[in-house]
Amino acid sequence: MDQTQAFILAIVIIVVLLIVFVISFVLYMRTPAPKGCEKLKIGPKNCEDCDVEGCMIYKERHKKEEKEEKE
Amino acid sequence: MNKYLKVSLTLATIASGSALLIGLMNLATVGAIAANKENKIKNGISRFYPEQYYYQYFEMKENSDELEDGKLLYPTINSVYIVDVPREEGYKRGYVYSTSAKNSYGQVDLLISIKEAKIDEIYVVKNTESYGQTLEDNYINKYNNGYLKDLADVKCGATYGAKIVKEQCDDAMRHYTNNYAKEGE
Amino acid sequence: MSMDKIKRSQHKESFLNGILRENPLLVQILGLCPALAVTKSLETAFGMGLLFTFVLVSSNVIVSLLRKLIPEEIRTPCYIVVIATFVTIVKMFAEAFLPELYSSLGVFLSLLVVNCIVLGRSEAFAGQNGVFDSFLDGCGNGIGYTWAISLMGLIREIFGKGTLTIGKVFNFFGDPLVLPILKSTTLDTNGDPLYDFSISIFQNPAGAFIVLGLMLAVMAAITNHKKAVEKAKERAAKEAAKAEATLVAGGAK
Amino acid sequence: MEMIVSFILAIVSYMLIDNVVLSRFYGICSFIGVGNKVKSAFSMGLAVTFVIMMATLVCYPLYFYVLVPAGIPFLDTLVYILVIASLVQIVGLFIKKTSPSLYKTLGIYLPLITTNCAVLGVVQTNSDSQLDFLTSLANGLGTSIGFLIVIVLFACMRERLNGYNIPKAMKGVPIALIVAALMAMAFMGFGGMVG
Repeated sequence: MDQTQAFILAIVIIVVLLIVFVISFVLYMRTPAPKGCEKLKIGPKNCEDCDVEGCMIYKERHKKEEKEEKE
Repeated sequence: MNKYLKVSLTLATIASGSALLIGLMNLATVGAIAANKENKIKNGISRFYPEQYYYQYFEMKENSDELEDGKLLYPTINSVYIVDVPREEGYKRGYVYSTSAKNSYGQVDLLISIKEAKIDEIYVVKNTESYGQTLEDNYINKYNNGYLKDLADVKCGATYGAKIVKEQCDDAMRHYTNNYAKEGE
Repeated sequence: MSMDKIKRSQHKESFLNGILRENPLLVQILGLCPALAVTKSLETAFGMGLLFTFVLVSSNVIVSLLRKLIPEEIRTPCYIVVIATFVTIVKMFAEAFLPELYSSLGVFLSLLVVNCIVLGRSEAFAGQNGVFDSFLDGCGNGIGYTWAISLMGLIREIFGKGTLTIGKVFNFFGDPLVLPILKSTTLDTNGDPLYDFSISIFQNPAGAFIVLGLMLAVMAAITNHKKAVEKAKERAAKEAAKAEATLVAGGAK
Repeated sequence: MEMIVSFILAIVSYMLIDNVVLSRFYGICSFIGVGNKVKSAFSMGLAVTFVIMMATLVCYPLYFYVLVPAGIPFLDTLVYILVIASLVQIVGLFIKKTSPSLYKTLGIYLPLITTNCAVLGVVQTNSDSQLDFLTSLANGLGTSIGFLIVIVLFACMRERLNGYNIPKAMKGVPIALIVAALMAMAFMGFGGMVG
């Protein structure tokens, strides 16, 4: 196959995949969660068992816990 | 509407920018990658024959003489390198086969050196068949170092990887006995 | 003048943070997969670190250049494309000019795309900060990660293989240099090395887990100790202040 | 017959001998991060299984019938990550719209899977070592079952670990890594089971 043709095909493939990804991403973000799971997000409540200290959620949780301890 | 136009323009710019970068990089490196592959085979041959020498080679798979009933006679052999090693009286010939074979786990590319009608040493050019170094450590290096008398060893010659190694060695040996064995005598 | 100083200190902080205080591997515990997989030898680990740093720095710079152009909603897709582009470029570069490194890294070079550090830095830092800061942040984090995995590679190679090989992956200077540390390179009459104290488990996957676990534990012990010292100091200062206050109160009486 | 045997052997080999987490080191982050709840570990494993199988099914034809004939196989990583990411979003969307109960168990893990190395790792090895379609499927299936097994076992072990008196510095990730090392040693015993 010709080089320019391959190049154009490469751009087309990337653009198509990117468009598919963006559309699905935006749709996923905009779709409301079904009933009963509105609060189902990654947050301190769901991550109680996790020990990865670099995680922002972990840090926040421990800050809160420390505050509570102080009080 | 204007907003969507802007978004799609940004996306198109990013996509074509990345395609452009990758394409340019490919143009810049494609020669070096091909040269690397050749170098690897050259290095392999100079491992077998450390002294400088003259060698010639021909591609196998393009050679139509090797067809039998529409099938390749030696399906795993890519090319043969005939090495002239300078000796005190005249030259001595060595034969190195570049082979590759595939099973359902991946591909193994080898350089097989035949000296005095015996497989002398095997050099792994590329191995995507087994994870890590298992094939080399457990099988090929053991043969190279003389721990295994025969490639058809019961203990470590029974894996799928070893099977395709053996297949390649068989092809090389067969080609050697059919074409070059008499020459050497 | 003072604005300038603040700016400079901010630059310094964004560079230094990644190296030690918020080291991506040892403190934030991110990017474990390559750290465990490519640290069989010092040189592969170091090479991985270099390529990683390049990807991180360039994706950080591009992301922070594009941060005002990209709408909030489609950030993640754009970041992924930018990162994947640089990973592909790095892959080609390594295949062409560092073939030994390329073959020993294998899939893990491609897996840089989903590396938590690269994505995380893009989202958390480069998406909100200026180009220069993002560049420094990328450098700092890259250097921090590189030294951490190089140290791991050093430990695993010395204990696991017994020898330290230099110049095999970066083979621009002729033959590699093999340093006998725990295993002699000279052979005795039987063909065995003169001395051999290497422990092969360090070359195995299990060894990788053990070494990383112990390194993290040491790091945690150091931070714990620092925290304890700081707390003790604080407490001492508080008590001193209290004592002073009572003294002053007593004096007033 | 031989094909079936080699398919099953390939699954066993990818599942136990070259286990994703313990000897190929994919997906360590979620392995360490998912913590000590067996139930959540199980749903994470299931979600990963599903996405790996989908990704294998989509990426295999894309590589061998589009990228290679067009002469642009070097675009593989970029294409794979886009495919995986959009797959995850589409699956998430589907689950969100149709099955609330499934969303309840899998929902929070789905976005995390995009950055799970196991998915990209499997797809990339398939094309790097030129596996055929059946073995690609076996690789996907074996890898994901191996991931499921290991992550559930690990969660059980960490659940037990909770009650013990561990040195303060070793708490959390370090002791988890040591446990993983012991597991890796145990899994080394499978080596050589399938040739």
